[in-house]
Amino acid sequence: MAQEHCVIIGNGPAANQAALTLRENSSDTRITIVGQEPFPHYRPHLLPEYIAGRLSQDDLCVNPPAFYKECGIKVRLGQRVVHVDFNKRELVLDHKEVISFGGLIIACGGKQRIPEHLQVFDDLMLTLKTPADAAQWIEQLSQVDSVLIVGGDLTSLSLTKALLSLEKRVIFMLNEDSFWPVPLCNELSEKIKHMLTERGVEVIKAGRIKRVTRVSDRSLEVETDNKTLRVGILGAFFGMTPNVKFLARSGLDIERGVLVDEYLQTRFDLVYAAGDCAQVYHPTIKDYWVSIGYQNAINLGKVAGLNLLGGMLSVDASPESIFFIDGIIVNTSWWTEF
Amino acid sequence: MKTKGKVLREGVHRIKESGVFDIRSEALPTWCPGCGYFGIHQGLNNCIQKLGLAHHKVVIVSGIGCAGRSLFFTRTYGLHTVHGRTLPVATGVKTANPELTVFAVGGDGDGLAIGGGHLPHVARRNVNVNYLLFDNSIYGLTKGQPSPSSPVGMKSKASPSGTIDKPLNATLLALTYGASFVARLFAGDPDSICRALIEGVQHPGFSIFHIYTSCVTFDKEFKTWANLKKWVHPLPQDHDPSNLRQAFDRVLDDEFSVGIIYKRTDIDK
Amino acid sequence: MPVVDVTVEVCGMAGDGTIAAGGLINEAMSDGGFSVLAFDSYPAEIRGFGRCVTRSRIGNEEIVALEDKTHVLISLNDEQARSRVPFLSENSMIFFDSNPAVYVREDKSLVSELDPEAILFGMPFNDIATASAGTTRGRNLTALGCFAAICGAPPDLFRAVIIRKFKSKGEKVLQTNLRSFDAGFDYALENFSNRIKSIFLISDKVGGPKKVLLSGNQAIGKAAIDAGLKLYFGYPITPATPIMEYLATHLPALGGRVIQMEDEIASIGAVLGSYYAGTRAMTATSGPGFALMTELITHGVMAEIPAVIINAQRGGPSTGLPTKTEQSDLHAAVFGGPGDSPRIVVAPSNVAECYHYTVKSFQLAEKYQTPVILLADFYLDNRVENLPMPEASESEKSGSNVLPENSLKGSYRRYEITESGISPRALPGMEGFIFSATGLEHTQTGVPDYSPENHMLMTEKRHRKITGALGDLPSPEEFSSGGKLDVGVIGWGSTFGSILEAVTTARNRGLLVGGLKITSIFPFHESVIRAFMNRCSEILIPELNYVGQLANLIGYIHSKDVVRLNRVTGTPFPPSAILEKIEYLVQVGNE
Amino acid sequence: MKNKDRYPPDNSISSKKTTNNVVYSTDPADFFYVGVNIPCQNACPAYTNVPEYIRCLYERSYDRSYQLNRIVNLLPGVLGRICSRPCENKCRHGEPELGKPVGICHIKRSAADGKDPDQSYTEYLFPPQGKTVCVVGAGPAGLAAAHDLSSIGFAVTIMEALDEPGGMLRYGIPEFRLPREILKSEISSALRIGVTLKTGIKVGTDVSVQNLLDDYDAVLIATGCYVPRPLAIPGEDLAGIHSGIKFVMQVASGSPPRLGRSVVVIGAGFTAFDCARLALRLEAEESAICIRATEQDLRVTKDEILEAKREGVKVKALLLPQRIIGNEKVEGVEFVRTRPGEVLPNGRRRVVPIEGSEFVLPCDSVIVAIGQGSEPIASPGEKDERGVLIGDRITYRSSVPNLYVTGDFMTGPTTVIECIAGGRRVAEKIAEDLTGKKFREWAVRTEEATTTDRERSWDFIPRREMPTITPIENRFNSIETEVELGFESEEGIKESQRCYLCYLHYEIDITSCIYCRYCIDVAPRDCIKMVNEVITNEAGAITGLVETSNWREVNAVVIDNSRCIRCGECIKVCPVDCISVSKVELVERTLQGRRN
Repeated sequence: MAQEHCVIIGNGPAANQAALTLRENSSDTRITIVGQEPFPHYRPHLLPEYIAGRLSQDDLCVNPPAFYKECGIKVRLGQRVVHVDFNKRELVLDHKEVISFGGLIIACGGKQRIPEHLQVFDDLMLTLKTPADAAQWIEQLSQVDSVLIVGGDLTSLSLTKALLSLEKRVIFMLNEDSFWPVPLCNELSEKIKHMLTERGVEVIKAGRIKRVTRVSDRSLEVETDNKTLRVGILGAFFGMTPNVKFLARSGLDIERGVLVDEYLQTRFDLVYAAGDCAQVYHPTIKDYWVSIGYQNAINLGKVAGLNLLGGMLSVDASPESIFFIDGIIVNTSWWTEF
Repeated sequence: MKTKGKVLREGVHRIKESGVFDIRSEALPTWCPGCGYFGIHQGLNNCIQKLGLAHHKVVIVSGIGCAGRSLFFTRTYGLHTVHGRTLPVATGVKTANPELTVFAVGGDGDGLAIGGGHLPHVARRNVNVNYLLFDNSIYGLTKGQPSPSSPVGMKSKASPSGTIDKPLNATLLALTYGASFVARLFAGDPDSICRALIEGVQHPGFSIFHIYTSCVTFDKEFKTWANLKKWVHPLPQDHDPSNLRQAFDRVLDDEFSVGIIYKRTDIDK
Repeated sequence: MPVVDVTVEVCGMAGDGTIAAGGLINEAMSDGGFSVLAFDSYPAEIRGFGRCVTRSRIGNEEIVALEDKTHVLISLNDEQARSRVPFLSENSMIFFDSNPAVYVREDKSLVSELDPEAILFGMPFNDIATASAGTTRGRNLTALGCFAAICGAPPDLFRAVIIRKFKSKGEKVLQTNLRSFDAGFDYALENFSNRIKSIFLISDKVGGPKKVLLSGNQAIGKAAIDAGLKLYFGYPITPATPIMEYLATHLPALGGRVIQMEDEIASIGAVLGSYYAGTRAMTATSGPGFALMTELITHGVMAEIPAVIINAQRGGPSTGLPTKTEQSDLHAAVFGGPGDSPRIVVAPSNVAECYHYTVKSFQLAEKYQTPVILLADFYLDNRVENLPMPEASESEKSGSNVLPENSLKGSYRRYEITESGISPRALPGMEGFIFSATGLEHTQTGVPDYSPENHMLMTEKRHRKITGALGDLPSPEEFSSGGKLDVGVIGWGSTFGSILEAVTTARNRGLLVGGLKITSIFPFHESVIRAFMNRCSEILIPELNYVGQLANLIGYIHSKDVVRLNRVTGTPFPPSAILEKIEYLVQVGNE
Repeated sequence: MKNKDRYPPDNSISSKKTTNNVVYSTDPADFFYVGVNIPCQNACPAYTNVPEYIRCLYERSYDRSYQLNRIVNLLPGVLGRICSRPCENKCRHGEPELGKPVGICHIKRSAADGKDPDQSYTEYLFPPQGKTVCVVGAGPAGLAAAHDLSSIGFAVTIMEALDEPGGMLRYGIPEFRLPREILKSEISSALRIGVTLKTGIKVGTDVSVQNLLDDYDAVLIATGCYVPRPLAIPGEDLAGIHSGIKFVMQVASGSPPRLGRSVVVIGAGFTAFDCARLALRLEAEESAICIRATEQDLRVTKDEILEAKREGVKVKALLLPQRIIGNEKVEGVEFVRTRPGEVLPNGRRRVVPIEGSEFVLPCDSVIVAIGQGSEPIASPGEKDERGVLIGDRITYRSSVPNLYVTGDFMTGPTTVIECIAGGRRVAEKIAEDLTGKKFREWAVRTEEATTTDRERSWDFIPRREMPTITPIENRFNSIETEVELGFESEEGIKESQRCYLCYLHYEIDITSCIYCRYCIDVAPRDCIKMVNEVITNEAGAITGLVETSNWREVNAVVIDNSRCIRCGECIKVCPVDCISVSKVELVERTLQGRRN
């Protein structure tokens, strides 16, 4: 049944796929995408290339602006949803605008995770998810020549390659037990350590960071329990966590992400979640699954779109091999809490 | 608790049942929030409602200026004429159909400046028109120039070093022109305006209501609400409205006594 | 230096401080060396109702007209600003209050109207202003602070203007405004640092003399003072009141006086009385006031007494649209009043011309002993341009009364019929020249005489006198490549700015088009106009009135019907509408 | 007694009439009003007069602020540290577009920290009633009951089983959250008005309830809940499994058990979080709290969760323990994943286990802190299925005359503030039953007031954060070091400035209003409305305003006090001064023993 107004929160791959699916299957529904970042839908995994200067900001864009006008999809950028009221079926934006919706797809994706004990230093760290982050990297890289990467996840690997191409000194504090999104077995961690050192990256043993202080606008001092380092930039790469804090008051079931059944439906009817922010129970791994990766986001977006229009598709639970970086195959599509 | 829920609800319910506001327009008045004209508007509306005048038998003739806008906010017949010609036009309407209750509404600019020449003649003819002169001593609609009732020394963009002309006193002029019913009122007290208007409407001849009010946007020194509330006081108990000579003395001595100043009772028209 | 040509718009509800904010931008940018053309439109209501919009076009090069498109919109009231969205250009920048007092539904929200390319800058103006200055009164300056930070305009420019404007209002008001502005500036720098767009880097003080920001009204006021005006008699009426207010501030120091009369009839009466006694006097009004003055103006014609009347036209008829622009008083100015009453009517087309033709009006009035009517309009009076401070040369300022020779003492005839029609005029106080001016038809000595011959004689004299003024009146000015033209666009008043913009654009596109500016509306230079018309296959006359009043006046000169383009929208003539008509006419002409 | 801080002049105890026409009312409409309009006080089980004590702190009269708390909450210093802060969830300053709630609890602690240490308080002491009462249990409920009964004039004796008073406060809460000396000084101030305390006497074994009933005119059982609720799953008897309350008591008495490297804590309350944080202070390196539902459903404060995580505690959600694995010592816990069900009326979340999702989480020891039950005491009177004496929730009476129950013993584990409130209410009921006289009642006190010196810019002061020991490692140096360091005095003042003072009531007199809408024009939010009708409930309290923008239907301009942030802008501009301010507080009045 066509909804009079379907709203999609988020502007990532899942959100865009869901919008297209809705449009393909229902020509008269009013569709609105509400994206938090002021940038059109971009490819996050190309950001390191943008930092390395091999790509321009426009190359990151997936669809030209006219595309959305043709499909009759209204896109609202740089506007954050701050609350959703499910009995009134209204959502509130951060500039106090109230939008009523018939159907809703929550596809707001994830945000960079910073462990609690480091949160107090988060203004001294750089992460990488949005073009705005990338612009900050570019600006600071122009003044510094050394970068310390803490934690370690797939983005940090591709960023390290970009930093090396900019002749920056990279120190990598590798977590022994985990390399997001998978727990590390020795063999995989050796392979990563080898790959890094082979490229000239100084890999050091991970300690608990006790304090980070800014010494000058070009250098930071990082104090761990066994050493003190002076670096230009401190990059925090502890993987992603669903960006669903704004739904805390809405009565929606949230654990890490938005808890949905296998049809990606939440507790409220005509309200679905898709992409990195959805958390669905995964019978084979017998645990809750928060999908990551571009392809999964596309699939979940499609499923959510079809189901919102009355379909009953269940999520394809077989994890695909999604990551293949420099001979390291990471065959997973889920991540653990560590 | 001073107003329990019940007390407030009954108060609102009484107002709703009384239909006292049926006479208002649908749209909100466009006066600046805080303007004294709301009080006068309230007084006029309550008077029409209390007298039970049929709305289609009431005509409000108004001139140009903020005061002139009041007819758009009252559901009666209205004639928004050109600047200063309120009284002649009102004379035309009343003479044409004496059945109608005619209110003439205008500001101190409309009534004492450009329209100043007409007041003596309407008074002299004793046309049964009820003339409300909103006196806030400023031109509001043109953003703050001094008016004929502005005090000497009033500073404004049009009089940077202060006005030099002596102000006109509308009440005194009305008495001098022989108006047969003269009242001076204060916008902050809608009930007394309503009572005076009722007497005025029932008065067979011309009645003028010189109403002190405040322009919250452009007059920050002279007729502010604070000052008016300090200066305005009711006429003394022993005031006899039928005694013209006493009315003159009272008006000459004290500019801010409010109430029915003078009312001639020996006319039959 | 990158070419800067940006239109900034502030939109709010009456009472939000929209006009003040627009004025601040104009002065700051003018101090910054940019050329500015700005125009505000606001409702008749004072507070809480109706939409206020200030549009300022800012650029390095000279600016002749306002553009349709808006590049930066500063919304002080979203519900009002919604109506401005259709005028937004591609990736325009929008500043709005991100924490308004009440929640807004989607159909009433500004942001929901915008397309994705719009660059949003939502900042909590109310909160910033209250947190920094304890009140929301300075929120319009907070919005300016945000705008200045994002657009890279140096804050000191704005702070200097704020100090200049609010110093007189007391330290407390000044501090509230300064603090509100700074808080907005800092907030924007802190929260939007990654999206700073430096459009307005200080232009390297585009050469030439220091520019000053003048509105039409101010130019008229200054012109009157420079022309040695001694007495101004006026009555408040939108949009002419600012002229009285300007003179009230500056005239007393020069020994002059501004007297607010009880109405417009009193005002023109006093002006005629003053000029009869030989002292320069002036009054300014708008349509309804001008109508009241008509009888005394024809009295000036009959009694041959000079007078200078500024008619700041506004939407008519009657009370009409007090705060909207229109050119619908031409008929009234040229033909208003009983009898054949020729007078001089001049129409400036921009602020500089407002100055020069006001000065000239005094000379024309004195020399030709006639009321001179200067036809401005709301768009001209209220628009602000920055231009080198206009000055008047000694000759422009000199008195041009034609006084009688001493030889005529004892046998002086006030209304002496002369070859030019100008009779030397004695001033009360001059011994031996006693005469009485009268509105009755009169003989050459001024004695009432209603004989047929005398009336014919004197009427012919009065008309000959005025026609003779053509020599001193500015002749129509042509803007074209000369030679044959497909379309000739004739216009007057403020609309000519838009005509010029449209004609220039058309010529850049290779069209054979030219523009003719008519400044002297009456008497008009028929021969010059006919010459221009004969070179054009089509004549187009765009005017802001419904019937085409200039077309009625001079249309007969053209060999065939002129094409009239009429609008009564209360807003300035958009250049695009004229351009469209030109292209249509050229295309039709080719077929 | 410094007269500047005389015992609050209009406080409940001294019922002297004061000037500027104070009116007391017990009309249900007024109770409904203060319930809606002073949300913090309404959310507090003890009905602490929050705005007044914050205002006193702002005026730097710490003593008066402390005493205002003490009227309804005997242990302000204690509660300023460990209260579950139901008030802050309801604080108006915490509404979505208004920012973060006021730090009400931190301000309470600032009052306690800032007050004159040797300040002596004078409760209003009634003449002796000539009756004796025995209170069993010196926990928060027992202490509060004993103190109030004693002040009403009863001779009170407390029988405490353990060797020090305080109950859960002394034994159930670790020192890093509640230092001992604060507890000691506040308990002594409670008992100083003539309460005799006998420790080390276990009622039911050392002395029987029946004896007490014979010796005393009334007996109150307030022994709280110490019987840990078992998980009731296989393997629960293995070594290395501790109950939460016992673990904390062992640590409190200085002999903590061996925990090994990794600890799993099962439970969702403050005790569970205390155990997990204590484990990291002992020798454990990994400490995880496993909860059945989600983190959103936890009832502990947000600060508690953040501090625990910062110290390294992991919170694992949607896990239901099935079995505990190990031969004689625990080696792991088998959990099953759950799916969240609906939220039950009591606020708890129902969960549905997912079949086939079992997995084992290895660990060295398990702490079970899923709440406690009350310990059955041999006593006459009707008992529930677990043998625990049943008490009536309103009258607190058991089926035996003169035998009363209160606190966690009656209700099962709740919060400290609920226990103190329970203790005060039962004291009232006992006094009324024994003497037939009413000594206290709640009333709504209205007093004409003026707008305060609060400035509008204070509403934008960001919430002050409680300074804590950093870097985190220093917290583990010794087990007693208190983590929260308390506000500097200036910070406390700054935080107190944020309070809107919601006990101020703004009201438009519709008989003199001229509908000029100036107040609406200057209002910072939609708090003043053009109203067609006012809806009240049967008690006569306003429950709704029917708004209209049609000028003909605007019958009144009304201030919606539930939206009003008490900024006072409307009063500044009202042309006809028809807006009045009054202070409308919920206070407790003493009644000089009026016959009811």
